[in-house]
Amino acid sequence: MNWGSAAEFFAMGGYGLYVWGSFGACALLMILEPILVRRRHKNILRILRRERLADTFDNQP
Amino acid sequence: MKAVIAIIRRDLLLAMRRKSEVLTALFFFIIVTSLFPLGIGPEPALLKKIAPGILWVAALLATMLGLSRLFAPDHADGTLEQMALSPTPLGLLIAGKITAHWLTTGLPLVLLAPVLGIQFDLDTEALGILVLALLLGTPLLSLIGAIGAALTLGVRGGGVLLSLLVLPLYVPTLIFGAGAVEMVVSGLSAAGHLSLLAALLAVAVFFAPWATTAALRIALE
Amino acid sequence: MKAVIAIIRRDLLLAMRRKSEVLTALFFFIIVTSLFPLGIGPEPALLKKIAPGILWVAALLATMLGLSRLFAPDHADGTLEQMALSPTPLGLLIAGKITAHWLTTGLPLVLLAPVLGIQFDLDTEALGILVLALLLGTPLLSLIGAIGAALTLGVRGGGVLLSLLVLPLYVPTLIFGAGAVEMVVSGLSAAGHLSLLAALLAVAVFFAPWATTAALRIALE
Amino acid sequence: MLTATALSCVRGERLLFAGLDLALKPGEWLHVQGENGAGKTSLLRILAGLSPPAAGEVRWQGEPIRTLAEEYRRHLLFLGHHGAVKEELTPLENLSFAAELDGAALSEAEALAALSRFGLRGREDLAVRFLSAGQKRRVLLARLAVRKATLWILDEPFTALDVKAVELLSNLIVEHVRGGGICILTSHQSIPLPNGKVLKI
Amino acid sequence: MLTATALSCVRGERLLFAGLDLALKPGEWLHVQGENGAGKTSLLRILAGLSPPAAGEVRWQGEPIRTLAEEYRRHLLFLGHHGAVKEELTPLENLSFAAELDGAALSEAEALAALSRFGLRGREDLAVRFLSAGQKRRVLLARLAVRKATLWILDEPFTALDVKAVELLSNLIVEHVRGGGICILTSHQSIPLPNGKVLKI
Amino acid sequence: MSNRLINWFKFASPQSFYPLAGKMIPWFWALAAIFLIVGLYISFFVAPTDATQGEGYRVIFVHVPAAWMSMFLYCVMAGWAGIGLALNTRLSGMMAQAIAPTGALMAFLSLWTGAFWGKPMWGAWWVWDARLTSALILFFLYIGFIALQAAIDDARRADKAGAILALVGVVNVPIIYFSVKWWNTLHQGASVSIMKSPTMATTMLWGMLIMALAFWMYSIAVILTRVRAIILEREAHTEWVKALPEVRGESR
Ligand code: HEM
Ligand SMILES: Nc1ncnc2c1ncn2[C@@H]1O[C@H](COP(=O)(O)OP(=O)(O)OP(=O)(O)O)[C@@H](O)[C@H]1O
Ligand SMILES: Nc1ncnc2c1ncn2[C@@H]1O[C@H](COP(=O)(O)OP(=O)(O)OP(=O)(O)O)[C@@H](O)[C@H]1O
Ligand SMILES: [Mg+2]
Ligand SMILES: [Mg+2]
Repeated sequence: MNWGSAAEFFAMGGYGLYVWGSFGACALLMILEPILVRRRHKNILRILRRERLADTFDNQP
Repeated sequence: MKAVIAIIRRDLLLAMRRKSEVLTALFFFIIVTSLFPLGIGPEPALLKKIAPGILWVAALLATMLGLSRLFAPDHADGTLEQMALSPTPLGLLIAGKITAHWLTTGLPLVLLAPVLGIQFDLDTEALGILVLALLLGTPLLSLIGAIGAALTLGVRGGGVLLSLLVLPLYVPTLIFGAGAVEMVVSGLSAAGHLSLLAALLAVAVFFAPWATTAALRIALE
Repeated sequence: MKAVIAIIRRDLLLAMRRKSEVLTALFFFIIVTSLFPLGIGPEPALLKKIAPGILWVAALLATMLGLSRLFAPDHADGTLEQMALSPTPLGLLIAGKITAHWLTTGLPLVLLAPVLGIQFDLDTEALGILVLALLLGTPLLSLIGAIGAALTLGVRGGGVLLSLLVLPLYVPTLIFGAGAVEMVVSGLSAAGHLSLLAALLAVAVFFAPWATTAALRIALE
Repeated sequence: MLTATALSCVRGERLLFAGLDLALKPGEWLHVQGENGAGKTSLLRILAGLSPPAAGEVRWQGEPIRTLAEEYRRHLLFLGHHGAVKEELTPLENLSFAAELDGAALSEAEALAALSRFGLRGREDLAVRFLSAGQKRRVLLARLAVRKATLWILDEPFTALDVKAVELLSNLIVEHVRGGGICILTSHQSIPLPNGKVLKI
Repeated sequence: MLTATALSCVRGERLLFAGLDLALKPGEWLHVQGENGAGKTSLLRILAGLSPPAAGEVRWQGEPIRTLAEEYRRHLLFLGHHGAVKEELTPLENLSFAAELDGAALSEAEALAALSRFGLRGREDLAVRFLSAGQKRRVLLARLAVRKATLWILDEPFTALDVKAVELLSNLIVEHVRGGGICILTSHQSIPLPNGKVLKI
Repeated sequence: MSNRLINWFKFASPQSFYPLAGKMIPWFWALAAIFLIVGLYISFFVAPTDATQGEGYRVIFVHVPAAWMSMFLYCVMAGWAGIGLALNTRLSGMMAQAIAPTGALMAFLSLWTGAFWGKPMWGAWWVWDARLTSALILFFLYIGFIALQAAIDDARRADKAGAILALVGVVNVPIIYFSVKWWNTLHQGASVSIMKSPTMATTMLWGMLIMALAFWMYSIAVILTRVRAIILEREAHTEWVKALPEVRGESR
């Protein structure tokens, strides 16, 4: 265990900006990317469902 | 007025449709600035010294690259003809096109420049002036460039001829723009250079759309 | 073989017909190299130091500018279609076109470079190496560029996308080319750099026309 | 009322035509005929005010079109060999942009109706680049249907169109002329339209 | 002998045609008909080997054209919507370049004769850019006259041509077919040629 | 033999890969989470303070994995592209297209974290060092690939063009790397050398390796999710997609 207190942990021995800047960017982008990708998947599924619905209308006389 | 806004909207739409176009002007800017250290060598002190010049030359080349496509597609497919035949004065429509051009090429460069400045180790004040100078300078580049683009329209080998015409006209912008940043880097005031840039811009805003329109009418005849 | 020679002859003829095209690539080279002293300031020692880098970057940009017109006109007017349908293998015809491109853009640069080198106060030996390096490097630029030109053919915003694809691939050429001249300027031997350039060229001569042809076939589908 | 007096046109050192007179009243239409290279396109561009004649003058309602400028263009619709359609945009976008350029209001419903009238149903959202040669021309024709201009100048409007589209276009022109419009067109085919004037170059 | 079996063509997500069969013997010609956007151009490009079919195969003298490659192209002449004429070059230069690309020998006299046969007398040395729409197409037709190919694939060869040129071209095709050639063409106009096959898409 | 070949091709078809990928994704997420927790624990609580760099060195635990992944993913992408070009399988192009954005992201992260490390260590966000420069160029190559594919609408054409570019790039990456290295070392003595590699504490090494595994699992999970979306986009009009339970609305 390296840290005496939470404040010490966040200060990172004076390197807080750099360490958290790096980890923060990674965290941000690595959370954002899956969300965007998931959204893309949902989106195409929605379109496909809508098209299926439209097809059923077409087939009705 | 409605037609002018329509033109701007359409050009922005086209830029989005050809997604890559905006992005690649930007990346061209990035890549060209990165080429220089590769050609010149990695010495930080030397690089810092030539940074303003390199950034400005790169911004200038990036703006210039897209110029040949400012009117050419509209000319080739007859849209320009239709614009000349539109009840709205051609000059206004052209001003709209130039605005759209700046929004899609100049503005992104302004926003990106500080990041590249950091690669050359410029300090905060110099970065601020760099952005300010580009903010005044890039519209100037679009305005002057439009004249060149109109003059070389439909001319054989237009693309390259264009750069020949336009680059000399860009020289004052380059000198004042890069000069402003260099002043700050060497600890002097950049106010003089910046106000000269602003004055040039004011003149160009009135003069360039008119000259462009005249040149386009010739190309259409 | 006859068809290959015909292609080269025709491209040279076209270049002559659009007189301005060859000349303006040259002028672009001249103007870009002259812009730097304007952007950077007139200090002779500094300029001499960055001369090889600037000359090479300018040569590279000048070559690149014309690239988008390497296949695009032939594509637009259907000539490429006819070339693909010709009994001569497409790869050979493409090699012919690349040769013509080098003859009209690369070679003039090689011939002009010493004059510009003098402006930057390079000595005779350095000038000799500059010419030699360009002689090996510019065909490489044409070969690599052709791949990019083929890949972006008929693609939205092709011209600028092209530079994005091609410039990173130009890096080794730039480094070895500018490096060779810098070696001589600082009194060392340039042989290593030059032989690396030659090796790259040998690889590209075999590989690039093949990749270009494959890319063109895709564009035609 | 469009009149042209003593028009002549020179290209290179070649005199294409000289002393050409022309007068069209509302409700009339003119078929410009001539061999390939006779100068039909050149004449139409002069009439539209795109290139100046070597001699002579074009007048609209008695005024020279040079002085009328925008006023003349408000009444004019010109379709040349080139389509003025953007390959990257969809037919719908092309049409509404053309309308905005003309300063006309065009609702999406109207635009869609015009497109589907010209058989582009289902292609409204496909970039024009993917359309066939004839479909590209049809996008242009949809513009004819929505633009309210008095004077139509059409250079070979029938090229690349199939039989159905030719008929559609003919009807459109007949309607336009009946409603007091003027139409000038060129075509190498015979045109299935009643009582037009003919000009041979 | 050109045969195609079970060809199908997909563009975007649209099936243009499927299960299309085709057989043409020497001395036969085929008129491909269909509405705008039916897929005529797409079919012709498949037959020329420019784009691969989604399914099916094209054979020449019993061999698939994919494997024949250059051998097939030696017998083929394809004219598309785009002219493959260089606007900066003169008709004469265009013609002789096309011949060299085809690997054929063409003397200047022959080239001049072909050009003047198509009414380009006096325009041999004018850049194509200055020619009228129809004259540009005529340059292409001159190529037909000089190239000795067995299989002609022509996409709308009659566009922009005036009456005289249409007749000239028709004669050319008749001659070619009589001499044991094969010709496939599209056109929205009816073609004044005897006993051709018709394919409707 | 032939049986195995058929099996292989079966999974290479989007139709059978789609559900398979769907089943694998949760597992990779779980693995990524486990490695991440362990890795982060080691990086912040187990690994000791560095003698020369203080706490600043902890950037290494994200920097190095990101840098590795950026290079590794490029090779994988080129591999798929090459397979696609040679065998004309549909899935390969989709895989290459799915990998590119994640690869670009990793390249960007290696640049970003590198810069945030360089500032305290060298006093500059950026220096023109061989490794840095070639990382930058790698990022450009990714962007070029993505831009090219985005600019071509026809999916099959985009795949083939992208494949050629990726292959040309893969030939060039080593050339670029060595040229840049040469350029750099010839110009000046190594005034700044990141890779001087002080003998690393084994805990550091372990932390780095485990974080690298976490990045790896993350990449696989994201790429599989993306490839599923791409499969649906491209095969939207096939019968098997229309028959999928999630499309027919049964699974919700
Ligand atoms: C793909 C490219 C890269 C790879 C494979 C890579 C790999 C590594 C590795 C393995 C280390 C630890 C080695 C050691 O401690 O000596 C390291 C350290 C470092 N890297 Fe990178 N890196 C890459 C790109 C970058 C970039 C782009 C930057 C900066 C923008 C950067 C900045 C640093 C810094 C500042 C250190 C610590 C330097 C030191 O210990 O003195 N790296 N890198
Ligand atoms: N610079 C020039 N020198 C000589 N002749 C020229 C020049 N420029 C154009 N021409 C000629 O002028 C004519 C232009 O004709 P135009 O395009 O108006 O013909 P058109 O009647 O529309 O023909 P088409 O039916 O083929 O469309 C052509 O005969 C062309 O050869
Ligand atoms: N990406 C795409 N998505 C949907 N449809 C497409 C796509 N690309 C092309 N098409 C359609 O494919 C068809 C192409 O037709 P083609 O050019 O072969 O027609 P054609 O018979 O030659 O028509 P014309 O008589 O007008 O020349 C058009 O209907 C076009 O709308
Ligand atoms: Mg005409
Ligand atoms: Mg067609």
